[in-house]
Amino acid sequence: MSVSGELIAFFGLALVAILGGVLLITLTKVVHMVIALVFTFLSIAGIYLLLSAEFVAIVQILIYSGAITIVMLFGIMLTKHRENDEPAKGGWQRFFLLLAIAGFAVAVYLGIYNLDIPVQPTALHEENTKQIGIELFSKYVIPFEVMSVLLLVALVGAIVLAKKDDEEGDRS
Amino acid sequence: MIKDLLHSAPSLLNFGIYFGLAVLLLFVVLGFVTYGILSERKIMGFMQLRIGPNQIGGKWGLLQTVADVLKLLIKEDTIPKKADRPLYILAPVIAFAPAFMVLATLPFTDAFQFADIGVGLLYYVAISGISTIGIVTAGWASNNKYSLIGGMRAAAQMISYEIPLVMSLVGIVLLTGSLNLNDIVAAQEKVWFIFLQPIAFIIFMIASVAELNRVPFDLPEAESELVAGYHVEYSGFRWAFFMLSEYVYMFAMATLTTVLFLGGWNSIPFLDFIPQAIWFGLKFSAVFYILVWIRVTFPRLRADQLMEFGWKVLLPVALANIFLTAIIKEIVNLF
Amino acid sequence: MTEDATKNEPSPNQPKLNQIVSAIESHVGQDALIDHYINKLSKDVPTIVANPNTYYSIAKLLRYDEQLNFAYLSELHGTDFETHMEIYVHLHSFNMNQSVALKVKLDRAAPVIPSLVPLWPGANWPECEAYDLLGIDFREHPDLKRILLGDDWKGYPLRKDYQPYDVEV
Amino acid sequence: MLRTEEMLLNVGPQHPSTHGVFRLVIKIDGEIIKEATPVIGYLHRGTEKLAENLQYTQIIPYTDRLDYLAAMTNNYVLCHAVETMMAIEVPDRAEYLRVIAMELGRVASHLVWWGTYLLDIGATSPFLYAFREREMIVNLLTELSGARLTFNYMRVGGVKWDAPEGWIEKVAEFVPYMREQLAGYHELVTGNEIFVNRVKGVGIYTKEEALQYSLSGANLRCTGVKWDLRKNEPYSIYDRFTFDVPTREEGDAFSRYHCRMEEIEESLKILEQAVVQFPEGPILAKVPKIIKVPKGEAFVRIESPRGEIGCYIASEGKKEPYRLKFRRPSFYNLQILPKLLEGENMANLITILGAIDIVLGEVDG
Repeated sequence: MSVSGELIAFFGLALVAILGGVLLITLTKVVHMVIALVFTFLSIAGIYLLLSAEFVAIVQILIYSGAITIVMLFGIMLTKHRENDEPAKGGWQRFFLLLAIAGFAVAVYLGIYNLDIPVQPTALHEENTKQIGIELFSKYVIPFEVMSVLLLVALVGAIVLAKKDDEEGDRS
Repeated sequence: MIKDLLHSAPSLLNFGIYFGLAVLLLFVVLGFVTYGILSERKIMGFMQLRIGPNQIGGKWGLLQTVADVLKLLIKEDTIPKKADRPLYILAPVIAFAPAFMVLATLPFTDAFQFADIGVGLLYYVAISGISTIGIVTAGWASNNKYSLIGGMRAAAQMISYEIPLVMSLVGIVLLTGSLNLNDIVAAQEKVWFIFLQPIAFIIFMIASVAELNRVPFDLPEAESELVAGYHVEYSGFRWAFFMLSEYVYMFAMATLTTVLFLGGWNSIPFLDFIPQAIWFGLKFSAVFYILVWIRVTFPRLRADQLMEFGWKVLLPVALANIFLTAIIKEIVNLF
Repeated sequence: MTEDATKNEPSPNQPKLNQIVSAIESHVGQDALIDHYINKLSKDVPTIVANPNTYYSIAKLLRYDEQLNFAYLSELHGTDFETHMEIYVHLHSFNMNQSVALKVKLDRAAPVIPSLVPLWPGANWPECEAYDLLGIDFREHPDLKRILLGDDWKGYPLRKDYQPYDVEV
Repeated sequence: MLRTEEMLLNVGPQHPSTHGVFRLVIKIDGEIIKEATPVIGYLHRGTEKLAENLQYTQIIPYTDRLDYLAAMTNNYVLCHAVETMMAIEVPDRAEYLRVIAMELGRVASHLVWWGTYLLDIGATSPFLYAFREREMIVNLLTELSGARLTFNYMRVGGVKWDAPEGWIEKVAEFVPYMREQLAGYHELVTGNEIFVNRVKGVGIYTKEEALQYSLSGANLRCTGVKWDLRKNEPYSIYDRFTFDVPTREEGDAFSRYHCRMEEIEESLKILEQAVVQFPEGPILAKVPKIIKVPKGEAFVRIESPRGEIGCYIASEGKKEPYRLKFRRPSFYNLQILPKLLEGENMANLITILGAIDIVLGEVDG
């Protein structure tokens, strides 16, 4: 494997992604965690870009780094929340945790190692968006529509939740 | 040229060329910001019966902004004691970096463009969203109630207005069949989209002013309510970063408007002996002038009215525009 | 002050004063008023001086009586006359198109008087001001505070015997 | 479950939109105001205490500093109180000069209000337009009195100086010019949809509430109470002019805006008539060198741009007043603010506060 700009970029992005993930777990302040998460999202988007999945990359940034994070920040900043009062875990618990993580790592490693996706030549570089569109509206129409129903349910659910809170507020 | 560079093996030379080009763009943009601010102040002065800057750099005040920037750089950098220090430092960077990133895909002429990616249009919207995270972070990290409210407003506003902004452009995408900015410009060789998509243009102008956080949508930094909003606590070069990113976005948004609706570098028929760059500059200046004009004329909206306007007026109209465009396109296709 | 009212020819406002006084005497009591006269110096404004005990009931009558209906409190302030404290209330009735000055004399050592805020919410800050500058205690005032000088100020500056705390100035 | 946090926010004493050193402690839930507590007194200079050791003429400069945007009416109310008690007949020419000065001051004051109010709402340009016209008025008053804001122009029994040569003509020229500009203001702002949306239906109170809270001026007239002391308790020579008292019924910020804008027009009408009627004659009545007010007390009130300004004098017959008290309209008008702000949106805070039109020098006395 020769050293190319792509490789350097990949390692850079991967490093940021992992670092973001690690920071997400280790940081104590919730807002800091969200910012770490943003970096993970962004570098994942960068990796998509390297894979010529322009559209997915952009949507990743638009939806995850943009909208979702901001909604998370919004929620965190406006609501009351208790910081860092997790009880310390016992030694046994920690041991099992490590064991589980190791097991998971082995399983994933084996899974990926043995994975054999039949490679088919695609023209991903050209008109990436158009291809996604065609796939979506020919092969995957039903899942696509079902997904929209799901989102609608979520939307209605959110309204119901917010409304309920309002009424409670009135009573109290 | 740039495309070839991208696919070649990395070498010091390539890196040097890249770096050189980036620096060149940086200076172009900084030059714009310097004189963009000056011209904004001059136009505002003209409209408000004032003279505007006229002391430093001759009677046109040509060095005023340079002096301002120098002053900002040597000003004391204050960090409030109770601020969230790492985020306070990081926030201007998060707000500022995307402002330059969006410039990468914008085509200024058919030769002067850095990256010609397929989803250029979405790229702009997506990347500019990251700046909002910077603004929200700044508002939170300052540990000041005014800046927190400013940050909140910025977030709410950005989410609400990004949607009509993108929706207004779907009409153009339908007509062009591409999200690529070069293709969009090419499609306007005969008729500019401002004539084919007038409704979309109006929605886009309104939503873009809102995305730029300028009057009448400058709620995140409404000085009469929130003193200065999210950057109350910032000073010196950190504050300059926010200001700079604001003007770089203005530069980018004026460019985008030109590219999307005014035919980019395309000339008016029979006048194509004038270089493309000049055509682009003229259209760009017109958009910039309108942005300043809006700022001078209008009072500010209220936060809830802003939200209502975005969701209840702009979004439905934008959706109707998409519908209308699709129908017309199909009818035209029939014949 | 009373001499001015009785001198010279009767004022055009005399009937209105009589009307107010008779209303008070019939509703509040014969001895509700200490004094009443036309103040010639002040554009012939009918002036009534209430007894501290009847002050609030007179004010209430002036406010709610259908004929009188002094709906508008134009001014309320206190004065330290060294022998006594005085509260001056200038009321206006749009019904009668007439103003009236309601005064009450207080004991200077312990100036206490019912608050007028229940009748005219507009009396809120003026009463605070009188409390702040003169130390008059308004009973049942919803939020009596030192409105201008701040809570840590010592003494009441508009009292005639006030010694400035900061001697230098 | 989805409970938001309540915040305590200090608006002021240093805040761009409190129009001076005024502090408002508000409790907000999101952007909704739960409770507002005004804190005043930052500009208290003890005018009334100082006056107890000053002669009447010496007090006049202090009145300039109360409502520094319309100092002429403050000058006048003190002189008027003294003149009422001493029963001084003021010469006609002096009264005309006073009325012209006061009405110019009223226009200037309303112009400042208009400009700063629009500035509060976020429009920057109207401020500069308003100040262009105000500057002309200030120049006129400077020619008359020698000072830009703190005029110290009126004296017991008349005025300090006669109008300079050609001054009356300049005032006459100013009136049509101002009318023209006023039409421009309406074109720029009054019909603007954003502006109308910001102020219409905001900060509403009823006629009864306005009276209960002792509001005056445009704040009272916007609820439909046709009450202007220039008409209802005529003082000076106001009974010689025909003018109207603009009122509105709605009682919101927009109606207050309309009342003030129309008041400018009415003031222009008065100015127009005053310059035509302007008589020859002395400018100062015969008054003793050292003014001694007879023993007794008096309370007079006149119409200032901000409402009813009153002056109470208790005299022992000496050179100095025994007790001097000003009824400062802004102080009374501001009382309704906590009530108006409750449950309002944060952004309306500025709209409501601005519409009351306070001057902190006057609130704090």
